[in-house]
Amino acid sequence: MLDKIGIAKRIAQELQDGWYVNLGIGIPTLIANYVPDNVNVEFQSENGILGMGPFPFEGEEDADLINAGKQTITAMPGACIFDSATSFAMIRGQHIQLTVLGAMEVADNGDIANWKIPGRMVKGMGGAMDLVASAENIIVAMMHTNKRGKSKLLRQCTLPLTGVKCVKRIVTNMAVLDVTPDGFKLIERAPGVSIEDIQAATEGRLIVEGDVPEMVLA
Amino acid sequence: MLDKIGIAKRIAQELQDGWYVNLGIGIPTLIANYVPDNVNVEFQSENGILGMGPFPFEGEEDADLINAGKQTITAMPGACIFDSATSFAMIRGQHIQLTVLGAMEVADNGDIANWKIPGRMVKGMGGAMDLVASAENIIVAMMHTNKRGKSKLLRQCTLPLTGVKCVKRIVTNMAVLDVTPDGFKLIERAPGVSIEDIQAATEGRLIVEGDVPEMVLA
Amino acid sequence: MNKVVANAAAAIEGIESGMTLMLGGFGLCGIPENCIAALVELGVTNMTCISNNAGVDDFGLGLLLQKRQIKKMISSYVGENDEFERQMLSGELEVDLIPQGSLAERCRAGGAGIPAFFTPAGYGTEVGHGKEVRYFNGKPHILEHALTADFAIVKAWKGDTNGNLIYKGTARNFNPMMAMAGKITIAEVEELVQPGELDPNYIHTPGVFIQRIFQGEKYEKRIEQRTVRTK
Amino acid sequence: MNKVVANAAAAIEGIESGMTLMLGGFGLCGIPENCIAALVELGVTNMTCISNNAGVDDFGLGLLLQKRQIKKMISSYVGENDEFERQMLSGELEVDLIPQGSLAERCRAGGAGIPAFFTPAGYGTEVGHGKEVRYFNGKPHILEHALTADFAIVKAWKGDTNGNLIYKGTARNFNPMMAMAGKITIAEVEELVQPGELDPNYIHTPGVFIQRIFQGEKYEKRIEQRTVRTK
Repeated sequence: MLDKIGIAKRIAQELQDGWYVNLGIGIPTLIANYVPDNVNVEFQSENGILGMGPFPFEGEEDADLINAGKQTITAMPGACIFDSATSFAMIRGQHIQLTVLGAMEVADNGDIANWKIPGRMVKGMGGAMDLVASAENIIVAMMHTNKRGKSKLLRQCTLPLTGVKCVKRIVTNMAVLDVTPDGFKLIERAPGVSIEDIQAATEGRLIVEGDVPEMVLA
Repeated sequence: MLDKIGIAKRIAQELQDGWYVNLGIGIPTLIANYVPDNVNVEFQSENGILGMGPFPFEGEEDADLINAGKQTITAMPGACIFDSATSFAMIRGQHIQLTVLGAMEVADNGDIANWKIPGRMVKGMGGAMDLVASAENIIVAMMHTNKRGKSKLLRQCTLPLTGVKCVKRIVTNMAVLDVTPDGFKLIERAPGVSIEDIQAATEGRLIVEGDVPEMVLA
Repeated sequence: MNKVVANAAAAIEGIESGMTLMLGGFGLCGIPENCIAALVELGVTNMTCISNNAGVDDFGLGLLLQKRQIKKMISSYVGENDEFERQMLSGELEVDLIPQGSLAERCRAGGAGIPAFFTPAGYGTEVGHGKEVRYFNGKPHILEHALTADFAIVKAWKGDTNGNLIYKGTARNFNPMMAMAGKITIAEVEELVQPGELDPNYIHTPGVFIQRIFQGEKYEKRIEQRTVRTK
Repeated sequence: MNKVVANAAAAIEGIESGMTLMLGGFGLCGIPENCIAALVELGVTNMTCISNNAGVDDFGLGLLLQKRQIKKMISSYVGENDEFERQMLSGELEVDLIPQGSLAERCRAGGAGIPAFFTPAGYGTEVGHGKEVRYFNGKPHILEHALTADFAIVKAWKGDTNGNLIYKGTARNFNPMMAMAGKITIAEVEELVQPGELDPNYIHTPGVFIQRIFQGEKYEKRIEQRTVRTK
């Protein structure tokens, strides 16, 4: 079973040299810490910066330099700043190669829900609807089950959708799964997690073919 | 009868303090030389500058600083440069208070034609179609008749249109006329030009009411 | 023509209860602090506020929410504000949640004279309900309309008396689009300079979009999530 | 990832006859001189060129017209080029004339993932023929579609190896929008610098839009209408 850092480390393996990447709030943000050595990627934050660097040293925080999670950040050499319309021009125009975001639910057709629990919680979709509607490559980073132990990988989403048929890959604390026309296809198991464990924790259609390897994390 | 400079001088009287103004190629460009002393206006050139200044001194021309007529220009203090999309955002979004442009024909309903003579001449509309479709205040600067003595103020345009029902006022070498629901209304006569002269040179419906004053040029 | 006004109180003259305002900023970054304080002071009510976020409980637009001055919020994300969530869930506050990119583009469209455009964002979700759907290259899009406001209020780093603005860092965010979309646009700046002091090549918002400008004071620039690393 | 290529010949690798190109510039101001020369050299034909103007007889895109390399031009104004007018009137050259603002917006839309938008420009004229008309606020608008290109070629003043670009003066014009709208976008710059040398706050074109970049040489920067005043 992976912790949040493990999920981030596993997703970091997906990064390809030269990619521009948008990381959502939460687990996705952690991915920036585990980029493989031989891979250069640039991180876009949808509030208006490309080339986000690490957090500032204490005392060097700049209120005018934050990421989409409202955290103080730094800019790498070669960074650039832009307005929100230009930022979403990049996203909508498919100039960003990878989007990683969290979810409350994912359906086995690629639907995703992550912005609203009717009557209980409404934070808003922020940039998520734009991101999932346009990104060619969307990875969801989340726990396999919710706090009450219920599967977050469903046959159909029960919450209001963020986007339809858009998720390509899901990395959870238990597994790596791809969305296929026939449901979630199990790609890798987390260390120590059995196929049966994953089957038990997955409500949506699960495809298990042949030997499913265990993840290898650096 | 006015010459081109006279037309420019007369139109300069229309300028109001604080206006942003787009001047077309030809006679309109001359207007910038005759702005009244107590009036501050900023000139926009649709290729991407606000706050255009006079032509540069010889030897100080900058190939990277031109107006929409491809002429070398200077920038006033407080000028700003922008891209073509932003430039037409200003125009389309009605942030420019006055557009002055030339025409081959104007109809008495405000239609204008100035970009094409089928089979003979096609220069293109440039920014004119955007300007006339959006500007709230459009003045046409032109000669009253063409080189063959034919009226350019018509009942209906014969050439392909640039815009429909958009021209508000016309200043020619002979007169100032407003476009009204009933046709061209004669507002002022050029010095030495009679109402009969104007009637003879105007093919469209012409409304003459009461005494029509002669223009007063500084 | 003089665009310069003395202060926030003078800048917001003419703002009345029931009007629609746009306010720049992302989170608490790049918000017009001086004008928000002046709006609280003015006490206008029943406002419709278009702003990406709603501030936090005790800063930014949260100050107007506390005083019940806002009737409706048009935003993309409001997760940092408990009072907001309370008013929304209780039905006291109308809320129109819009995808962030659509919000930015709709403001730009409003300023640019584009009445409507197609975007894929929100198709198949609540956001797309009742909106025209059209396929382009086999992909569904929805028609979104321009947004404008009676007043837009933006915050810049530097501005000149012509209204030309330069923003600093990610405090730029929604400010440039909202500056375009106000019938009257007010800019508050940290430093107001004379024409010629800003390089024309590096202006972020051309002065043509700005009707009133003033140098603000006592910027708190509160940080929402102070995150640091150790040396 | 390395975006830097040695020169124009290397930059235009993969451009083939029959492709659609976007080329930045307004008149002869801000045109990619090096790449145009390389395209003449390469000898590709049947090109569709999207460019606001078509150069003059012996410079800019006029060079490609002379060699009959262009099948179709998509432009807003072509008044400075006799050879262009001759080829167009004789039917040798297809021409699609587009209002300048619509051209700029359609390129931006292509880069921004907006497949179509409404604009008032061209309603009631040839430009509006066959296009969907819709009224907004009582005013007729036509639906215009996004433009994209196999390759976009832009010219900037300074650029860094990440592809971030800064333009100088009115040489900016169409370059930023076209940079967004190329499947592959090539930037030629007068000065190529290392990341960190350009201030992130004053970048006109973010590097994400640029796939190839090189430092051009021997810029002629011809002036079309040299106008001066006397001291």
